[in-house]
Amino acid sequence: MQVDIKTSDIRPIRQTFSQVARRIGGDKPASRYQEATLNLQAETNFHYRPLWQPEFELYDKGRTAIVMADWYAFKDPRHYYYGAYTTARARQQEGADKQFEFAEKRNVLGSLEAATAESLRQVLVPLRHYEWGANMNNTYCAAYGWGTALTQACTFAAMDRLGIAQYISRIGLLLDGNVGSGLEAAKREWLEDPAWQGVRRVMENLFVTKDVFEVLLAQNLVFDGLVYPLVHRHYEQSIDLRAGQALAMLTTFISDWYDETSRWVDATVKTAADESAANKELLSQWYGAHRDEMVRALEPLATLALGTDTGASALHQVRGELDARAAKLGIKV
Amino acid sequence: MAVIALKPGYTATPKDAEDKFHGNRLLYLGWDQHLLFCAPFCVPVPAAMPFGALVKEVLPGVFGSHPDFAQIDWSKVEWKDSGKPFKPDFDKSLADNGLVHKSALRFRTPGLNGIAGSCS
Amino acid sequence: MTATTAARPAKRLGIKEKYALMTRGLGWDTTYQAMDDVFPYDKFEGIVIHDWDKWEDPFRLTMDSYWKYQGEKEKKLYAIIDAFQQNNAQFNIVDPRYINTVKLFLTGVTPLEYAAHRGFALAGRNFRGTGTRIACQMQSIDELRHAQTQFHTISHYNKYFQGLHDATYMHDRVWYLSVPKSYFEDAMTAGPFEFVTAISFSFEYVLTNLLFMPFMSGAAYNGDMATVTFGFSAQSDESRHMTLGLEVVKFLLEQDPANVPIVQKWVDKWFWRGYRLLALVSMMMDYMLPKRVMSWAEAWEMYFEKNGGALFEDLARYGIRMPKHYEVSIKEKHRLSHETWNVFNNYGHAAAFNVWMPRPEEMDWLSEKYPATFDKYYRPRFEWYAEQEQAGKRWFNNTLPMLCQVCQIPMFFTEPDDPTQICYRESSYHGMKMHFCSDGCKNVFDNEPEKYIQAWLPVHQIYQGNCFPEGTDPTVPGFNPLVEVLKYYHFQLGADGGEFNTSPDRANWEKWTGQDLSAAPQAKAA
Amino acid sequence: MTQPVFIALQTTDTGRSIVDAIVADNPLAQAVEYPAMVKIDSPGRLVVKRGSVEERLGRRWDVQEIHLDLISLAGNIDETDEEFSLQWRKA
Repeated sequence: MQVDIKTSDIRPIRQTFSQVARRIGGDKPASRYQEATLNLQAETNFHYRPLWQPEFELYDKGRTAIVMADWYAFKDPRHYYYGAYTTARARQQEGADKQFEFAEKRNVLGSLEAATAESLRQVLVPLRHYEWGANMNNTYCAAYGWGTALTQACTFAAMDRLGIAQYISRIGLLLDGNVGSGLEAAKREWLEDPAWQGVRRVMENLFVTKDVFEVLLAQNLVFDGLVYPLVHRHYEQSIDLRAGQALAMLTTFISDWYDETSRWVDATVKTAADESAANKELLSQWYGAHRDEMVRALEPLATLALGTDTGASALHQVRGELDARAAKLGIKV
Repeated sequence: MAVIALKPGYTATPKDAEDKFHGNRLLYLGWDQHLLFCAPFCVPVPAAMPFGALVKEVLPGVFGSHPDFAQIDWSKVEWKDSGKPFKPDFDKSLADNGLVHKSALRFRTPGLNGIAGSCS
Repeated sequence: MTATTAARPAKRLGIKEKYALMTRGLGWDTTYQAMDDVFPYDKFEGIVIHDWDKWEDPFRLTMDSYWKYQGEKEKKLYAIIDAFQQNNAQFNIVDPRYINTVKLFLTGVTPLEYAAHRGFALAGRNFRGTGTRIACQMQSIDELRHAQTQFHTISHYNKYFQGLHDATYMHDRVWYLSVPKSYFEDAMTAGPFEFVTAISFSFEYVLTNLLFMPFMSGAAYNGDMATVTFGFSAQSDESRHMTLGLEVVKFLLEQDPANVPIVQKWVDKWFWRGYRLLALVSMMMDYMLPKRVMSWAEAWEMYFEKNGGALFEDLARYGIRMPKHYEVSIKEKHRLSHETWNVFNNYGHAAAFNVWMPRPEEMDWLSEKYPATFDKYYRPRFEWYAEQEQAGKRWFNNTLPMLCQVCQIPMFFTEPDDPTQICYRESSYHGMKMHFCSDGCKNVFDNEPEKYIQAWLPVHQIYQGNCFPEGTDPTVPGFNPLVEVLKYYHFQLGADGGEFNTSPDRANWEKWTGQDLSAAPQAKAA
Repeated sequence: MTQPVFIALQTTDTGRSIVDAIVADNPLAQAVEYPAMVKIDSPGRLVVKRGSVEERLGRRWDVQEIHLDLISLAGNIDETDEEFSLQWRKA
């Protein structure tokens, strides 16, 4: 049937969902980020204890020692829900795809000097495993965390890390002409080369760390906060100019991603720290312990990437910058 | 069979133990072939309630809106407890009639076949 | 290792090869921590995996392709949602009763999409195979998409109709929503292999067509372009998920013969759990869609008996048979929707959507689609309701129903061979009686009683006093338990549920559109 | 008896071209239209060929683009650069 309406008579009976209205101070128009996020996760009346963890409910705030009065106090400064996230990444991947196509056509990395190419294989390509580890840690937080505001951002981070692992893999393939031998060599290095063992050990330790927020902090603030500037800034700027330009083209996605995601990481840690002195204390303890261990683990990698002296000073600088960043978030460094 | 869990000893206390119902126990009540009432009912009742009081005071509030209800001849009603034929003593309590927490009590009313004979 | 650079032109990679290179090698066997500590949950169920690399990824999406295609889908979808809102396209639906299917969907299904998002995040962390983990992670983020796009689409309806305003809150509390909630929590609290068998295979592959195809086609047929759009957009992801389900099961069956009986047990359990859940869909198809696409019985024949039959014939070579009690579903297909609609017409005053009696021509459609059952068993019942309503005594049932301990649905199902007799089944656990609607549900309980004794059964919880707003004193004079329970549910009394004909939704519709719905023929009294 | 596989596609512009290509390439396929979608059953096997779709679309079409129009399917999937196929293994 055809319906004629008198639009002037039509007023909405409410502006948004009640579960949203309760959190934004009443019934008023809400953003898509808010409607996609607030109170999405189940909160009560759970039926069965998990067969794999009967000491907890299916969703349980006790999976971290961080205490929040309201887990929806976390806000993603990017306002990412699935749609906003995906369309942003689709745009970025379009750019990245063009760069890779260009690099493939011109065989940009295939014609590098042997020593440079070899260095990239040893320092950059094994990072695909680091990224995959970061994927696992963020998936852990997405799975076991409380509240959509926090966990959806972890999901996005996890998928980003898979994507970055695959971009690094593509760089590896560009280096070896798509045969995959460079990826295999990089995996051997990740598994056996002394330069990588500290990083891998720390990563594997995070795989068995149970506290959700500790994993989030250790991976996304501390580990990334050291690895990204060390490799993607200091190392990539240190290699020869021509290769450096080619590489910068292929790692634009990665460096843009890091800058963008750091905003979320910082906001998240700051919100937890601002909540209470106890949280601040706990975050500071975790921060200090992980930072010290990770810096130690990265020393041989810094040497491999930049040589003994430059490596040490780069790592020292990176550590100092991270401390300054953490201090701004309320962490005692 | 028992559940297969990560660690041995996965267990739980039943959520519906009798002591959680404030002195009552649950009784399920179903009127066979009267499917206007979509399902049997669940009511909390004291164990000491006489069976006769259940029939006189509880059942009318539960089933009374059905057009057949007023015509029930209670002396001809056929009862079942957990599917087994059951002869209640109207003077005795529910407990003394053998009805326990979560007993399923059903009754048939021969000759009354629901709305327009459709078992509704 | 060679130190010369590859100066020759790169060889071209096919999708299979490219995917394998970019995905497979990412994971590694940990040595600083034991693999069993890194992946503590993927062994206890008894499933034996010899070689995780035998896992076949049927859709080989790398993240860049994922972002590309999903980004395109999202752009299209949100363009339509924007247009829908700007044009007040909610008035394009053919009949305001239709909106009640959307209410049932948002409160009953959307929270499951979210639960699936989290469930696949668990699986996406807990399997030790890299390819399997990636497949689960992609499904996890897809399911988040579905939950969010559904809220965004239905957001506009929420501004003009009742019953949609507090979906996730209601899902945690309302009596009939404990059916989908407990179903999904059952799967999530199981081990990772059971979870994927339950959700990816038994639900997505075997049953989801019954939910989405009729729902989305129904939306199209009833003028709801917004729902069609999110539905079909989600379905394109769903095809990937269904495929994951089939691949998981084939992988398990091929890895070790010891897996076969375990998988069969899960297939039996989860077919039955899922089928019971679909009772809600049956009533939606036959009663709640004002313009009907096909009957529940026809849909069951097409998607389960025919397409499902083909699937199980294919799996027979592994030693997998049709799920236990499937024959009951075939016996029930001519009653299911009618019995379910009766439940909601008993308790419509305690539901977050409106109910009504079919109009005369709708009754005739039901007679035609269900010649063996409708006129004999259900028409007289529904005409009695109509008579009461026309006499100004709309009938509702004021006593709480007995629930099945497993599926949590009121015990309305009739004996497989006797549509006039409620089906009662019983077990005893440490001396306590446990009741079930069917052999299927009893079977599920008897296999894992420690789990199902924990069920948060809404009726029992109400009687325990756990379902009143905080601070309620049930001893004060005039205490009305039903009203307090509905407040606990966050229902707006007199608005969110009850008879459609006296609902604010109907009144608003008439006011906004100028239509006189009483001109439409009403249900005929006996 | 050979059991049917099926694929259901949205009735979009691209979707229609895919349906046409399927019907042309799979002589036993039967297409049935429903509101906003087409369901195609085919005994045993069904194939979507890149070339056939491109011919009808008049542009490049990547097999993975099928995701944009796909609604549902049944059968074991195989996906290559050239085609997308569904089949039940012969008993």
